[in-house]
Amino acid sequence: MSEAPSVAARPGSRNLVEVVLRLREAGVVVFLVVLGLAFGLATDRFLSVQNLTTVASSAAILAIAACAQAIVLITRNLDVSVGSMMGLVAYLTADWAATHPGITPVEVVAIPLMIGTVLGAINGLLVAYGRVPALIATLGTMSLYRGFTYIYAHGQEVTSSRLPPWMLSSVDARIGGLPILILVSIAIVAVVAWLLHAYPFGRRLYAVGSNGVAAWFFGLRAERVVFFAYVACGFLCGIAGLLYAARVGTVTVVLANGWEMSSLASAVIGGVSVSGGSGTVVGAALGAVVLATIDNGLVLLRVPEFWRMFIQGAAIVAAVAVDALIAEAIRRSTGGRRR
Amino acid sequence: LAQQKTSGFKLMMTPKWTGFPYFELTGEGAKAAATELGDTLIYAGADHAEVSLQVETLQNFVTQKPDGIILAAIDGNAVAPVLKQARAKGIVVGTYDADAAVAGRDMFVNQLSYEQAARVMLDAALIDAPEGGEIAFIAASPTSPNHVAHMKIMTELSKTEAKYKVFSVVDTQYAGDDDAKSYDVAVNLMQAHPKLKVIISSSAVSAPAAARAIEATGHVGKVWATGFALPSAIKRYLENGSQKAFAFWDPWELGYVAAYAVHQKLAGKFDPKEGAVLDVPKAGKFKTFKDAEVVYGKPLIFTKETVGKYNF
Amino acid sequence: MSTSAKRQLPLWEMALVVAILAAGAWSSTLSPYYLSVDQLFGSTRAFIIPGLLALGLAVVVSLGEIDISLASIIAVGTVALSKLSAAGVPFAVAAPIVVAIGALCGAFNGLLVAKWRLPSLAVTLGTMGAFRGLAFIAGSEVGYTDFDDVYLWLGSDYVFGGVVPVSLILFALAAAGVWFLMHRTGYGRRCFSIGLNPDAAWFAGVDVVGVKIRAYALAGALAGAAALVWVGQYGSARGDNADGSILFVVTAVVLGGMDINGGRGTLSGVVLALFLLGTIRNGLGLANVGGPTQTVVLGGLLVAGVLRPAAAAAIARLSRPAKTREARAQGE
Amino acid sequence: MPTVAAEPVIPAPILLLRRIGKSFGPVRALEDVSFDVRPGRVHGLVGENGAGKSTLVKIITGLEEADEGEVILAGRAVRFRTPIEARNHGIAAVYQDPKLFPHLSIAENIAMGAYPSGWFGTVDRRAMIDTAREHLARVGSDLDPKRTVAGLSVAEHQFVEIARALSSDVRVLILDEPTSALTPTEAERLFAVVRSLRDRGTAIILITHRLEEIEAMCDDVTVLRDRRHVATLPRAEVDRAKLVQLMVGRPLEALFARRERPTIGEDVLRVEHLSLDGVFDDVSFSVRAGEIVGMGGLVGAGRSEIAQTLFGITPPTAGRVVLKGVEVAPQSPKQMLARGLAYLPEDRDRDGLIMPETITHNITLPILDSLSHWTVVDRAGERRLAESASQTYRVLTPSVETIVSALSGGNRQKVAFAKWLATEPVALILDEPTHGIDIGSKAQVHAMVAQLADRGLAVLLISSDLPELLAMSDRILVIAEGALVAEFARDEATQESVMMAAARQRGGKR
Ligand SMILES: Nc1ncnc2c1ncn2[C@@H]1O[C@H](COP(=O)(O)OP(=O)(O)OP(=O)(O)O)[C@@H](O)[C@H]1O
Ligand SMILES: Nc1ncnc2c1ncn2[C@@H]1O[C@H](COP(=O)(O)OP(=O)(O)OP(=O)(O)O)[C@@H](O)[C@H]1O
Ligand SMILES: [Mg+2]
Ligand SMILES: [Mg+2]
Repeated sequence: MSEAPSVAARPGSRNLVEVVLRLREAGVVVFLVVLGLAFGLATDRFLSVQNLTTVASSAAILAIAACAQAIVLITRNLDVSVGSMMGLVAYLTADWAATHPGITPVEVVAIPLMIGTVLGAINGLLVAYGRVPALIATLGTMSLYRGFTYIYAHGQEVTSSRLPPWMLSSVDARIGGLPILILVSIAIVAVVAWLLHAYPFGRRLYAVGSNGVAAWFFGLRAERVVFFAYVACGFLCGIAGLLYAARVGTVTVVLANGWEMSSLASAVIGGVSVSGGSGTVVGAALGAVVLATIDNGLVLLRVPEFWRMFIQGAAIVAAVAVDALIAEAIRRSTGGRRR
Repeated sequence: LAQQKTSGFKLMMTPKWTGFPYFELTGEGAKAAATELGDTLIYAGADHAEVSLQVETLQNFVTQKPDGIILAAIDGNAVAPVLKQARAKGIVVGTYDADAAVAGRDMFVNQLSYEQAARVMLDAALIDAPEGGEIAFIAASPTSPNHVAHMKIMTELSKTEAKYKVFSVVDTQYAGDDDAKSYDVAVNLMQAHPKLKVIISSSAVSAPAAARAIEATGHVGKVWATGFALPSAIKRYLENGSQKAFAFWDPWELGYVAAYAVHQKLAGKFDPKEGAVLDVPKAGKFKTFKDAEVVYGKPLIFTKETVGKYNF
Repeated sequence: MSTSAKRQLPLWEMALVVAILAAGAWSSTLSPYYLSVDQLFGSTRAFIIPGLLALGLAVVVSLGEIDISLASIIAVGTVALSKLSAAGVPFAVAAPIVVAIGALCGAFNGLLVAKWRLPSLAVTLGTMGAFRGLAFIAGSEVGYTDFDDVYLWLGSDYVFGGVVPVSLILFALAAAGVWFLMHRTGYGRRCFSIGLNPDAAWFAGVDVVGVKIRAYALAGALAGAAALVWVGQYGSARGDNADGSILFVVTAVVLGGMDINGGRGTLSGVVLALFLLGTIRNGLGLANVGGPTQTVVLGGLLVAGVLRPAAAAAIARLSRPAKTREARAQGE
Repeated sequence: MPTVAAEPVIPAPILLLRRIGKSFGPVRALEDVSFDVRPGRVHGLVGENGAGKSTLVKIITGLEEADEGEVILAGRAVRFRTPIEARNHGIAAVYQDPKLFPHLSIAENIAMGAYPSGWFGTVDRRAMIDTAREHLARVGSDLDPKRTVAGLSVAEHQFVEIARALSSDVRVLILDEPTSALTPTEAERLFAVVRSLRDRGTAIILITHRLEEIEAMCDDVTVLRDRRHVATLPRAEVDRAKLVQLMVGRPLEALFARRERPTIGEDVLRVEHLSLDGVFDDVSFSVRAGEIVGMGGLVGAGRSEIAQTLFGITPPTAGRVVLKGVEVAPQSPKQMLARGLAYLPEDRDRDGLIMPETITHNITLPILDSLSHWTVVDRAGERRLAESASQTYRVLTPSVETIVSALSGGNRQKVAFAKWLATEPVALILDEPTHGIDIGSKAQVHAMVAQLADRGLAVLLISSDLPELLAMSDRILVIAEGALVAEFARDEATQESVMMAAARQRGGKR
């Protein structure tokens, strides 16, 4: 019989939590603006329309991969096979396109989406139904998918001259001065954000990641939700792999190597919690923009390569720490106990 | 002395990493040489360029007691101990593409001397931009010795040699033999240096990516990419006119010569001392320099007219 | 789970032993060179560096945490050693300093994870980049190779008639030490109890934060020791040392039967798994099987290794229909 | 055995439970339970802790599968796979501990699983928020549905849960101890809602430990004891005494034999002006050697928090603690254990034991250092200690190498006792030591506690079980709203006086 007064005795805490939760993406934007201003002051080349377009193009594909990663993270899981899925999808698609000269744009889009979905479903089966811890399952498929790419490729790469010319020129196109790649990426992130925000499926992702036991009490099928999160992740990796292939032109077996880490880093910087239930794909995409901005700014400032690695690592740790502060605020306001 | 064997040697070859077309071509060239000479050649390696894996591969080679080992070293110093062990067992060690510490090998078949490489890349750059201007480099990493040497010599030449004085070096970036990274670095370079004329890369991954970046960002005609690249990878850009010239050598023949050299040494027909000449009937005669460095030295420049002749 | 949970592990270790013997037998048919004493001992050198990391990671995993920054700590260690070597510091002084630097890096991870309660995967993802960045910043661009012979002894010499690598002895000592720590001392018991239930462990007077920080520091120290071996084996110190070897390490730990959620597993399992992976890779290597195939085999083993408990649980579910759904929901 | 009082006027049952049985591994949770629930009536369900009430709720709503028996809804046997399915059939439940999604808004929590759909299958947010507001209003809450759940108080959590249960066309509403976290005013508000639902023909199952709520609300009462169905009677046919008799199986007096007058020594544990901001305030008391001091109060009064602060789980914000004359600032359990204080946590399975570990390892975890020579744990000695301890405390087990989770609740509690006593404490805090354990074990625990006190231990006994508190304690402290509100000597204390003090509200109401 004491809750009401005892809560009243700690005013403000709930407001803080809400404000912080709501402003998480805004916080990333503020960070981005500060970063941009800093680079802008340091070098006048940074704040030109052209350079900002460059940054956005560099971030575009990573933003999609980060979006894929975020969907899985929201359910309190993880996918480290993102890079390998992109690589396999890109290689198989490019190889198909190179060996079937009459290929139509519809096929070029449909094939990677199908392959990506299948790869994601394999991950989903292992994690959701096989109950294999996400890190381990996807570490395994990371090598399986990459290894398969190597074996399939037989030491070959698909060069730009073997790809249908329209495949490359279509990603170079601009609409209203903006590269189509940026527009596509914004569209995809927006659609996924909207799906997660507005559709029951999206809300279930958050529910399962927010409180697995409650999900059970609410009668949600956590397995199914997690499975589809991985399928969605694979699907988006299909898109990202295709765009990557078209952007770089030459498709090698190592394509998107290491992107599991960049996508994870983007999501974490963008406020997606690795403990599930919070963060948005928009945040993850903004995280990708932060990484691209750091890359671009440091090149413009001629900062040695190695500092980039260090700064990015430090940015991740800082982002996680901010997240923990928020979680701590939630814990305090809900009266949850500490260890 | 026992009677010298002249054929039927067992050769083992490992590239920096397998699965990359350039190295696969060198492997095929070496296999062709071995077949012609009545030797056997095994080509194997890890799927990414990690020195501990390369050492493991070499260790496994040594265990199999081949007559000769051919390799492209990832980290010349790191492989030296196992190579020394191999030589101590009488195995002839030849490096190609990227050298190991001198004590670890019997010879190094160098595709181009560092200076040759620097010159041919600058020559290609001159085809792109005869009027000269700002140039920037993309290298794999600050730890790859040949790239670092190329850049140093090119910078040197642009200051000292009249022909190249039209160029001024403005930047160096690293892209770790990664195509997306190279692409982004190229784009960032064009942003950082508005008057940039040529992007030169001695990485066969970065040069095509830079060409693609120029094409995709609408810098065609303003900025040129050049450096080392497989003709198949840059054919498109030469043919559609967005680029004018790239350089390379024939990786197949390089592998062929490397295997040939090791065979000849095993057969007692070639001693890689300074001044010695390696005679490879199908490829030519190659001179040996200090530290048993056999220079293959046949640079190629690809242009719109010539690129069609090459099938690698 | 019931009472049989304990008895499952030795069974797994037996299975690993059988698998090692099978892989060995298979390897000896692949290559006539396999079964020689030199070869067998020599080939272990390839697993000593990942092996040292695996020992440390196993301790961290027993707590239900993870550390993917260990390979980067090697780079920090090798670069630090190169600085010390350049400064003419004797190896006997330099070696403990490098191990201490590794421990410090690990303790930093531990502090973030235990004291600040940050998720260990995200934290070590960050420090993985940051440590390697530091190694690059501190080391010169081209790396350092002018090590004195004394510096190389640990990683390159052999003893007992030039057959047994010194580093193998170091690994054996480290493995025995960590095994002893985890399975015979109170510290190890506390680690496992934290992995099973950190709350209950804390209520029982376990200093959870301290135990975790020490575990991370130990893993870091072992990575520092691995850096010493690295320099000895490869004579080269660069910022990119040991880049990308963490997958192999995680695989060994999980295949060895350590539960990635903490609280279960044995160090002997981890060592056996190292031997198994080593034997398979050695055999494949001697048969000159390509790298990609090896990668696929490694990935397949990893998935198989973790599907093992899932499969066991599935079998148990079939044979025992009564189940608690809530318990499963909580296990998520 | 299942007797339904046949009165001609009452409506036909809507929900029938027939011979329900359920086991959790070795634990038998329910056996042969049958009764009927009728529309327009409130059906009370009572029984001691662990009698299986919550399990029954879970079975009805499809969270757990029954091993035996069937659930019949409106004449058809049903077996729901998920609570969503149950809700679609008109059965909604408020579970014992509120479980919500902290990151989501109140409206989403209320709508989860049954979103109002708008365009193209999207969630119609406006409708969702309006519905949520409506339902909240029905339970008398004016919470903003757009707020996130993280940050709500326990009571607010509870109201969201109830609003959620109302959000479907309920034919059967199950409330599992809905008032345990509410103030009397809030509880009254809730009951008003329940009455109006009843009057509209909803069948309601109300689980509660508060017998006055049974008297005030219920039309029928079902009693469970030892996992079995004992009786189902119309409210008119039972009074408190009978209810207790049915629940416990024997008269109250027979259950708790009072302890002989003990010999009491010096102060061992002295607490002065202890406070934890926002939880409890200025608490002072002392416990002497050989004394059992009871601590009573309503659930959520702050007793566990006080105990845990003493034990170093949450360091206090003010005040001091003196143990055996030495002042200590509690910082961690490790430190307090070293000073001779032990705490038996109320949530035994989560905090008190490491369930997947063996009995031996559980018992020796706090004392590993003293069992070690040169850091090496003496495993033979450890086993000997565990064996003798499990004999002393009469743990029923095949061996000390048995995993704790395989034991029954009472035996687990005995292992927990053994573990804390192995640390040889001078003062012992017991937090609900008999919660959820069966009668037999309960008596053993009581005997054990008395014995320990007789040996000179200072014991602080926190219990919500009034008869137990009265029987065991030499002195009783009462906590309400985080403050020490009363102290009774052994002979002054009666159920009524303690209850009165415990129910005191700030501002003096009730
Ligand atoms: N998931 C589970 N696994 C094992 N045993 C369980 C589980 N859930 C409940 N039990 C056991 O089943 C029995 C009945 O528990 P239940 O929660 O239904 O009791 P209850 O009557 O609701 O008690 P309370 O009044 O304390 O809420 C107890 O002995 C409990 O320990
Ligand atoms: N799960 C919880 N979430 C939020 N607040 C809680 C929770 N549990 C307890 N509290 C708060 O902590 C305070 C003290 O609770 P505590 O559990 O110590 O009470 P108690 O008297 O021991 O009751 P119980 O008999 O339930 O153990 C209360 O004000 C309550 O609101
Ligand atoms: Mg209950
Ligand atoms: Mg309590």
